[in-house]
Amino acid sequence: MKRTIPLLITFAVGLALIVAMFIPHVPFYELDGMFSVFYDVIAVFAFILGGGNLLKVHLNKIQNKRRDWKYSIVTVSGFFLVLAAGLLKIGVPDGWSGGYQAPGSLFKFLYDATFQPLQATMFSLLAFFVASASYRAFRAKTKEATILLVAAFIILLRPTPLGYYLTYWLPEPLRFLHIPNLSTWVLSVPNMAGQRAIMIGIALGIVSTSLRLILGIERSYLGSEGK
Amino acid sequence: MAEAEKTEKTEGTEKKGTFVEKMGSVDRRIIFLLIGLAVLIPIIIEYTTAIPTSPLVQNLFDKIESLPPGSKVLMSFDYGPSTVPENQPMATAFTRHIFEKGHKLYLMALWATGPRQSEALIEDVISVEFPDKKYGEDWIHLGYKAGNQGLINTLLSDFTAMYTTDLDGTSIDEFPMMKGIGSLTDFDLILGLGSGFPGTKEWVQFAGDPGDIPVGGGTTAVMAPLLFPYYPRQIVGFLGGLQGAAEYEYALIKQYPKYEEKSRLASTSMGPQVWAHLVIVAFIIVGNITFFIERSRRKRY
Amino acid sequence: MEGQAILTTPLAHAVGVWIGALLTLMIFSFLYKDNPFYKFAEHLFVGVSAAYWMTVAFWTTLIPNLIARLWPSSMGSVLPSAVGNERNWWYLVPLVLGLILLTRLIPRIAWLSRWAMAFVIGYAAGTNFTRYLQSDFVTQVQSTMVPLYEPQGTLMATIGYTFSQIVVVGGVICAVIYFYFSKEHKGSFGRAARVGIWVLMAAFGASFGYTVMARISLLTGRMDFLYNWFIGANW
Amino acid sequence: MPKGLVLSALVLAVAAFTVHAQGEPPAPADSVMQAQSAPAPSVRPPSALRAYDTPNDHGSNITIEWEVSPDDAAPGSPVTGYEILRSENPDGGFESIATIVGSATIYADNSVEDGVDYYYRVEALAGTGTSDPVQAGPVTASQQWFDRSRANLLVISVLLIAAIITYVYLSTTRELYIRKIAGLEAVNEAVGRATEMGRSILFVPGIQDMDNVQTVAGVAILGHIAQRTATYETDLNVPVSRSIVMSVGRETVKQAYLEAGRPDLYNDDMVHYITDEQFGYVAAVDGIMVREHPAACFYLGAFFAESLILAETGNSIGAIQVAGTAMPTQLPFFVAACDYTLIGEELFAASAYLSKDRKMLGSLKGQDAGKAIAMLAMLIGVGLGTLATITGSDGLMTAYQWLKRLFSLNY
Repeated sequence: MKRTIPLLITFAVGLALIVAMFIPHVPFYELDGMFSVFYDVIAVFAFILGGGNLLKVHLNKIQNKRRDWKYSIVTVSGFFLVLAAGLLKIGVPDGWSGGYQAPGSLFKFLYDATFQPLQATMFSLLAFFVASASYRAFRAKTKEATILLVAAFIILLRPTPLGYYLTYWLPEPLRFLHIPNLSTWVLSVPNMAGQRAIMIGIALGIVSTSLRLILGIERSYLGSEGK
Repeated sequence: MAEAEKTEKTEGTEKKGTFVEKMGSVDRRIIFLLIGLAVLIPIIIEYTTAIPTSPLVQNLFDKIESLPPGSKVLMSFDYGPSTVPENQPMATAFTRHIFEKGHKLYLMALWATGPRQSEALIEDVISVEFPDKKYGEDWIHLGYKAGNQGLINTLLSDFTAMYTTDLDGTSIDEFPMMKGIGSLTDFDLILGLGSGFPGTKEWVQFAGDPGDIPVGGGTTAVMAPLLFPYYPRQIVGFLGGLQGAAEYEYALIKQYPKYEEKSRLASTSMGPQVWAHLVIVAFIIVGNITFFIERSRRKRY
Repeated sequence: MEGQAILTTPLAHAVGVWIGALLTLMIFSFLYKDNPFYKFAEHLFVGVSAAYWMTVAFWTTLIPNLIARLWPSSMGSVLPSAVGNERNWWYLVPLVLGLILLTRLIPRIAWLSRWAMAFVIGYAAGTNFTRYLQSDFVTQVQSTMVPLYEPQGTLMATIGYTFSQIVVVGGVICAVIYFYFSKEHKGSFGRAARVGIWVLMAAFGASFGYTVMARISLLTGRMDFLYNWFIGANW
Repeated sequence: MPKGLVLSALVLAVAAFTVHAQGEPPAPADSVMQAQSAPAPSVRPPSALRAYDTPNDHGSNITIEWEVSPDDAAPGSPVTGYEILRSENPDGGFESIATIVGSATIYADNSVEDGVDYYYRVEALAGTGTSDPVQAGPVTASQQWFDRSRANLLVISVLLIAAIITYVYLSTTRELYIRKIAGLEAVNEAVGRATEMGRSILFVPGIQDMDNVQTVAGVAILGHIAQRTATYETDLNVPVSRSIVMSVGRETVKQAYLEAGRPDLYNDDMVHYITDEQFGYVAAVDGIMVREHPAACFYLGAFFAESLILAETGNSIGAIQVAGTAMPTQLPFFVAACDYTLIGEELFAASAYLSKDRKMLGSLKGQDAGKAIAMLAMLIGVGLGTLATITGSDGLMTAYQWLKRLFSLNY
């Protein structure tokens, strides 16, 4: 009961969606769209579990005064402030029928003042990490690492005048060795070959994993076959 | 971080790291500092770079330069507000060059969000820098029509069937510059400014090839690789991302020095790119040189 | 309401910019080392963003796709457009599945939640199978079937074209061989796999280098914001 | 227009009119009535009108095709568009359902009901009036049970499924060789190292939800790693970015601790929810890394731009990092910053590899069969294409085009 029914549900839903790809007849035609809306609704219910866990962890920290408990107060208060502003549509010009993100609402103000700059700044950290990663990773230790280095180097030179001065003097027949042309070639030939092989591999991996899930060979959350 | 520092310090104190070893494992925070400066300083001093123009961009520039004055150039705004930082400088550079050569500019859009960008171009560039150019004689604003590549198809056979009026609704028969425009084949050049679908690729596939019309244009950096296969046979040239726009600006300034001051939208934002890339390239070189020196030393013992 | 006028005034905008700038500096401080400022910004971001996505899910999924479908008349002012349409009983299925997922909160019947998980995993297997088969397997194999020889105008261009096509087709074949699981990578098969990993490394190096420009432009945007705030703020 | 041309146009009109009257019963009254009421036809009608049920659809859709009116051929022609009319009886009651601008030759009518007979008329539109109608029908819309445009996808799917199932079946009887995957060999080494140093293991199952198979694969690997942390009694910390991943992750870890015989070591808060926001989640995980200093970090699942933030911070605290994803854009960053990386398909092979389950290992061999099919198709395709272009023979070219169509999205 606890094990066979979940396996049956996964088998039925997975198979129905695969078959729906080939049958345009009424029930199957909108199966994919309907199931995706069902999935979104389940995900909204799951939010209660997730949000509840977040609050429990931080309130627990505050109660037992564990390490950095003072910061947990920031998380909990930020959470309730934004949730109240959003669900109650505080400050929304046309009240309940107005959009929850309408300009002038507290929710929009908090989004513009805190969420958006924090997100953009965390994203911009990548510029620093790209530099430290390339300093450490692009070393000609092995043949593979050398190819990685050379390919990245050609592309990195492109926007810099260094790239231009390094190769502009090459005579006409060697024109394809000019950095702009060379980087175009590296991007559209070896890079495309590698990406294509990876995508073919991934597609086969996903086809096989989906099949294992549908046939119940891969059980993860139900525990291995033994028990 | 504390842990990492401890290990580094203990290593450092045991044997005084030679200069080479120190250069081999530079503390990541120094790299962060240099990248931060490499981006901030060009912004403060508004440093502009002279990006030498690659043939991909130069071909398109020479094409517009070589067209006889009064040629008809169609520019299509196929992008939204999110890619304005990359696409708008291209529209600006093209417009300046087209008016400088006395060509006729036809503005249209395959994207519903396109007209907003062409209106910004009219306000910021056309009405400010070229007040003498008359609407309906030197340039016209035709606006957006639905249909994606289907629209290009129809325009190829009968342009005026779809665009019976301009954006404000006045019939096209009243505009002298619209005379003789029966289909897309009557244009001397089509410039597709794109960031996705439909975009420059669709202009090549549905207008350039079937109608044998010269097509050029510009796309965002991420879409540029998709256009390489068409160059040079099916597309005159195109601008790839901000760097493409900066290269076109550089070519424009070289030809018409008076744009030195005004035409710097793309090249100023390319400043941080050049400096940051140079810092990264420098660190890669340093990292490899120290690696080779250490390896040769180890081989000798 | 008089309240909303305040939040769109220039003063409110200035306060917003100040908060944004301070939070930006707090996140950047992490680059030096972990410190109380970063801890504050991090914890604030977690709380604010969790609540943000919950609100978005509530107004864009729960209300229009569930409650409006099962109790359209109750929508009233929140979603006037939905009041007219009639009930769609099919939407009881996600409601039930959602509720039995919540049974995890009651240990005694927590095993019931596996039924909802089973639906989710079945949905994942079914949709991913079809999508990846079409977009990644079939399309990629078709676009690799390209003739190696095709006249390109000049002789040099034709040689270049043929060489490039050989590299593409050879590269794809060798890289796919690298992914082989059930065959020893020895002999000529091993050499092909070795060429395959080289092609993959070239692809990784190229796409790493290509995204650097996009990452730098992100930082340029933040630095621009900070710089304008710094010179704009009347100290 | 010179007189000769006018005369020939008239003769043509009459000829065209009689030729296309076959759809209507040739009641003289009807054709006479037609001639009188319609104004002198300024343009000739379109021809070869065909109406048929749109194939491969879920019904209520009829497609109408026709040849453009002879007057419409030359550019700048008087014809500005076409009017489509529909009725449920052949003789009258035709209403216009669509007017198409330009020289279109096809129209899909989706406002019909299944199983009802419809008749269609198309008239060429000109500035001054409309041409005589040309008629087709009866035609009924219906739903199809099989989408023929996806027949090739069905063949390929059946081929792959058959390959995988046969090898899964064969694996129960025969021993299968599976090559070494460096990243997975490192799993035991990483867990061992964490136990020696008395530090925890951090596991990140990607930032996507359970509707992405990469996350499902990541959680399956989590189960195998949890079994090892249970036996070695190592701390396991699994921050997640989605609520459903939290629930499924907890069930998986609980099962793993049960099977390792250490249910006492399991507690729910090992798998805890942070936030759905990509960068809020990464900021929190970075905080966990620098404060708790895990000895090993696993990033297995679907990642986007934040992958490098995790990998670089993990590197700065000196942890062993094993990453795996099937997002081609993020693989370069993991390859550059982590000690071991499972590239694309290797992520999906991991749980079979770690579990040593014979059936799962069999499915890996089935995947290899899929690769053989792909390589064969590509080689044959390239061979045919090259020979066809060199020799220019039609036979080879049609074979090449057929093979390309076999691997296209609408057959």
